[in-house]
Amino acid sequence: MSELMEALITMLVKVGVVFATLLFVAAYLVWLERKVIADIQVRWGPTRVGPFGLLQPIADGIKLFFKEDLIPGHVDRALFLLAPALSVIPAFLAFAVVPFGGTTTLFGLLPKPVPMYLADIDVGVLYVFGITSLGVYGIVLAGWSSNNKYSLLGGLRSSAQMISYELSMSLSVVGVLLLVGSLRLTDIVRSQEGFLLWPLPKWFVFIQPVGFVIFFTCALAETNRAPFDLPEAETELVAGFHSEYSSMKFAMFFMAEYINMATASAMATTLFLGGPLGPLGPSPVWFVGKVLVLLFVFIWFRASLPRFRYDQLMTFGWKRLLPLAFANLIVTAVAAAALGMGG
Amino acid sequence: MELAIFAGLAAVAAVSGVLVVIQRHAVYSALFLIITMGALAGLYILLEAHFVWAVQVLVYAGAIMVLFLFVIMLLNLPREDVPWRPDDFRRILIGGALAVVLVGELVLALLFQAGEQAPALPASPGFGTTETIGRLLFTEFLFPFEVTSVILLVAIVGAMVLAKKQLL
Amino acid sequence: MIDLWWIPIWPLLGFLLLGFFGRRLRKSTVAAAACGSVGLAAVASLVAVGGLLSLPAGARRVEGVIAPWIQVGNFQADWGLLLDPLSAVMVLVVSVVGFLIHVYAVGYMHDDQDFPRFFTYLNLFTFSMLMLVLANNYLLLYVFWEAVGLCSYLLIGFWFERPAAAGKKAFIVNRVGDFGFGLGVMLLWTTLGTLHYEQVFALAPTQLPAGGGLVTAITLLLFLGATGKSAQLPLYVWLPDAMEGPTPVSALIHAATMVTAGVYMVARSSALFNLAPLAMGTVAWIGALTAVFAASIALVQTDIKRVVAYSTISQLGYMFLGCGVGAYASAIFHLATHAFFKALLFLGSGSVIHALGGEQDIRKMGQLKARLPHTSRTFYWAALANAGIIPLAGFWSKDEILAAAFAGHRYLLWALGSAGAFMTAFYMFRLYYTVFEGKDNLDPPAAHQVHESPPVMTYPLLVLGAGCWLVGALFGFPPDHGLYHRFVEPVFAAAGTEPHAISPEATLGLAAVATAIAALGIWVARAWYKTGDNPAPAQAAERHLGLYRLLWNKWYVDELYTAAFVEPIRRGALWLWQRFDEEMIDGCVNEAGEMFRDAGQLLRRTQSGYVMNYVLGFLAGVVVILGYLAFRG
Amino acid sequence: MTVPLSAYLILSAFLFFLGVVGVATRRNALIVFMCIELMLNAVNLSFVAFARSLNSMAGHVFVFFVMAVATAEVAVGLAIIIAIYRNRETVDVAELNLLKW
Repeated sequence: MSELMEALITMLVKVGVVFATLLFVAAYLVWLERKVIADIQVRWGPTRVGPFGLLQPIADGIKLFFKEDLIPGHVDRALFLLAPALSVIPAFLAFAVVPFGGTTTLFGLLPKPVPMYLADIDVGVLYVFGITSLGVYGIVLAGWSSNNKYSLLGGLRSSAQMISYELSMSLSVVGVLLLVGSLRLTDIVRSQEGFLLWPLPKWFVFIQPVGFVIFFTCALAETNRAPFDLPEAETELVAGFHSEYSSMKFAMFFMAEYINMATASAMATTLFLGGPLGPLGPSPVWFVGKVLVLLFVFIWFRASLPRFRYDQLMTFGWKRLLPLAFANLIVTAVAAAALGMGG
Repeated sequence: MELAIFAGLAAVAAVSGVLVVIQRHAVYSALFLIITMGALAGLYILLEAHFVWAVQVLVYAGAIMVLFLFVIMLLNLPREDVPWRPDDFRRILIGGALAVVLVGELVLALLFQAGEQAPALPASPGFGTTETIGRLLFTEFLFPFEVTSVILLVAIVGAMVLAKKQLL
Repeated sequence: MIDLWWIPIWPLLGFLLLGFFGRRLRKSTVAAAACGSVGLAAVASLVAVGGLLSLPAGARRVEGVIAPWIQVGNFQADWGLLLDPLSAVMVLVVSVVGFLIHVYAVGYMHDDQDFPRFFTYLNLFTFSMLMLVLANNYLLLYVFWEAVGLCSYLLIGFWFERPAAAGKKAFIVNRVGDFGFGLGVMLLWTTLGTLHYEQVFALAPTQLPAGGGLVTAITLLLFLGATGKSAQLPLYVWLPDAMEGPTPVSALIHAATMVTAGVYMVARSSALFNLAPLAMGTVAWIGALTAVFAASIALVQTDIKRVVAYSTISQLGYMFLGCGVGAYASAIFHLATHAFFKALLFLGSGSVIHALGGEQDIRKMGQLKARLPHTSRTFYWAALANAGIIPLAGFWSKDEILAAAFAGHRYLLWALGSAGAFMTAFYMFRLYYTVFEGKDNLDPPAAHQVHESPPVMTYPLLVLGAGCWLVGALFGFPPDHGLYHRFVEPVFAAAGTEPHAISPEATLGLAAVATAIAALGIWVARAWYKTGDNPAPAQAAERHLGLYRLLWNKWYVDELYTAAFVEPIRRGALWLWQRFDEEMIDGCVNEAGEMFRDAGQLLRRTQSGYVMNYVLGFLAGVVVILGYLAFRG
Repeated sequence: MTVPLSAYLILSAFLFFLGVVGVATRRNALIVFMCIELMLNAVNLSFVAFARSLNSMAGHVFVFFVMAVATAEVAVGLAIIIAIYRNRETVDVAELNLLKW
């Protein structure tokens, strides 16, 4: 087997695994969310299909797949069809550079260790930000092409919200990048090895707590999750940008949203929580565990917090979060320069 | 292989560039512009300009074009069905002619110069990386870099002033 | 060493104080500051002159430089002061008479709303005049020459709510003279390279050939300045009109001090004039003619102040006559005595005007002697002094001038002077008898408000009156050897002036003739005007109607000037305005404007307001530039 | 690099040409604006291509500057377009002729 073929096959397998996993995660995240919220609200949630309703996502999928695909007559057909795809594709793409583990021989089945990431590019962080920022097109175009004022408002809100919070998000990460001195995600993970103060691991969440809080808050906004879910606010915009969608297109928007949640959690894990690093046991387990904790927090937030008003959202983003991110960055830069910690 | 990728991306860029200009609705123009930019981003990877690629995606596709779409939607313009004005044809004719002459000049100049073009050197280590660009920005190009920050500040202030309702 | 700057500093301080804070001070404070500053200057002058007297007769000269001023190349002019017997006399006259007039003005101007402004100007004038006479070089003299001119202008036009043509007239006429003076100073400088008195007078005899064209030109130009400032033919016309100003101003500036600056300047430049016989002759003739000419006009005028003003011009003529015949000391002596009696005449007139509520026409006066006892008495003394009756002040000085003319064998000049003396006696007593005796012609409303002036006005009158009695005899007797002459003569002797030999018998004889002439004039005036109903004056006027009209209209000089200078200049200016300025200059400008407007009319078609068109233009430019860059070679 | 520099440059010139045509002919201010962006992108492409060809990073730095300026331009330009639209209810540049003589 030639080396090229080997690499190609390895790559294809990895892509397949990641893709399948993300689909699975997206499906079961819905289940998880329904269960968790039900628990928080002291009710049962899905119970009928399978034990603990575990087969509920599969039933939902089959239902959505076979539903009639309605396309309203007044929409802009081309964009209406394109929008869901534009929404879901960047969600998958963003995951390409996330290192979800160290290296593996898959229990000795492989002849040599394989690194557990799809690609390792030198501008990894920028890549993730770039790709995730493309996700907004799906929402915006869906909102516009539906030719429906609620949808349009949803699209508008979404784009404004994205632009507003992306700034703070990028700035919150710059602190970490200053300390690492590289945009490569594997470098970032590697620099979190060891201990800050035993038994406290040298994760950036402990060095950059403010950065982490800002990042996570912005991640909520970027993924349109409560309390920042204004683009799809059911109560005021009748589900916003996707109110005209049904069947698989509707499913694709949901898939995009949940995969984005997973991506955001994975990025937060990588940047602040040491990624796949852990004391013992296989690294992907640690990684998935941390991501699941963050996903739980996402759901927890949705269950607990009321939605922002739109002006509150903007005020919060520009007048609170952004200055805070700047302050964090300046303090970090000064401290790093003073302590010689810069990368 | 590389040539094939280039040909594909160039074709995408050129075709969608044409479509940017001839679309009747601004939303489609914006979309095709995004596609053009995406194709250019691909070409940047071919040219080993990774940082530029990332910034292209992040700034142009991620921010500037979102802003364009935002404005298009905010204004919610109807399709461009305004009637032709008598001078439209003349203008298009003159403009097109001038543009043809311009590009002709560019290509001619290019052909004159192309013969003298030395074969490309192999990329030196560190070419196109964030680190190299950062070092250049903070050493050789420090002053323009600072000036850029002033420009951005001015733009922020200008945009905020313009966006005030009382204006005009 | 005497510090001379103590003299002018007080009026300067007074000027600054009143100028900046005058409006906020109480009237009494203003009066005290104004009079006090001049009084202190008078005291300082007396001290300085006392110091000068303590020096030996040949070395009475104090010079001091306050500060350097201009230093260009080898030219130097300083803020330098000089006190010698000549300037000592002037300083005393200016400060003492000035002080008395200041005091008088406090009463006279009491009800004026611009009281502080008046004294501001007056103090500025006193300062400038003191600097003028104390200056030790021609440039400083020139500066303050102009400064007193400015004060004169300001004070003539003091009541600017009224039409103030007189101030402008004075200013413009003085410009003619000052232009000459300025040219003279410049010529002096280009010739000798210095303007410092001491150096000029030392260099002049060696550098300038006696009787040469250069020195004649310099002295004639200087004298032109003097005729302007001292109101001589042909530039006297401003002085009678200057009587529009307040009476204390007339007394101080237009009788006692400023108008004598020309005489002082000629006397100061005696070393130059002695080198230029032609200029001397001109000075003498101008002086004599002015003396007679002005006196003849004074014979028939009916405005009390104008009579006195023409008298002033006439008396200034005598002073120039004195200078012209080489009797500088006598001229300056006459200047000093004249300051007393002419100031007194003006102040007396002012007192009368004040008493009559502003009335100046002598045909509406009469029988005021009893109601204005102090005024009439002092006015009578001054009239006697002016007429030249022994032993009053005017007799001594005027007689000396006439005697000098006679002794210099200038009999025609002497005859003119004597004729003038007769006229002087006549018009002075015509004035006196008409105003204070004669018939009561007062307007009824003014009649019972007539009152003697307050003491603040009458005391200066009395002091000046005493001066009329004393100054002449005390300093002028015996002629040629009195205190005054022994004090002042060395200055002029040092400048090369030759004394005129005249026998004591001749002196006595001339004095007798002069007194007789004056007495004759007084007698005629008494005969015609004492009772106020003598028809003789009217008959005389009828009989010589042409002459009378000529005098009444002041020889038609104003009309002549109007026709000869004012109108041509006016018409020329009108022509320049309407033809040259409006048609040519404005025409060119308008035409240029039209041109650009037309060009703009064409060009504005390119400004379509459509951005697209601009973009096309921009694009065309890019194509051209790029084409050039791509294919230039 | 197997793709010749001139290929990049011709693509760049073509995109620039498209931008010019768009700016000169379109009446929708937003599209005009986008065509300006297209021109900027064309220039960026030639910068990067030259940078690779000459093995000099200065081209990348210039692209960075161009992008910064483009961002500033878009912010201000779009704000102006919004202000104009509020006032005139149009973004048709052919109707914006307030500066007409």
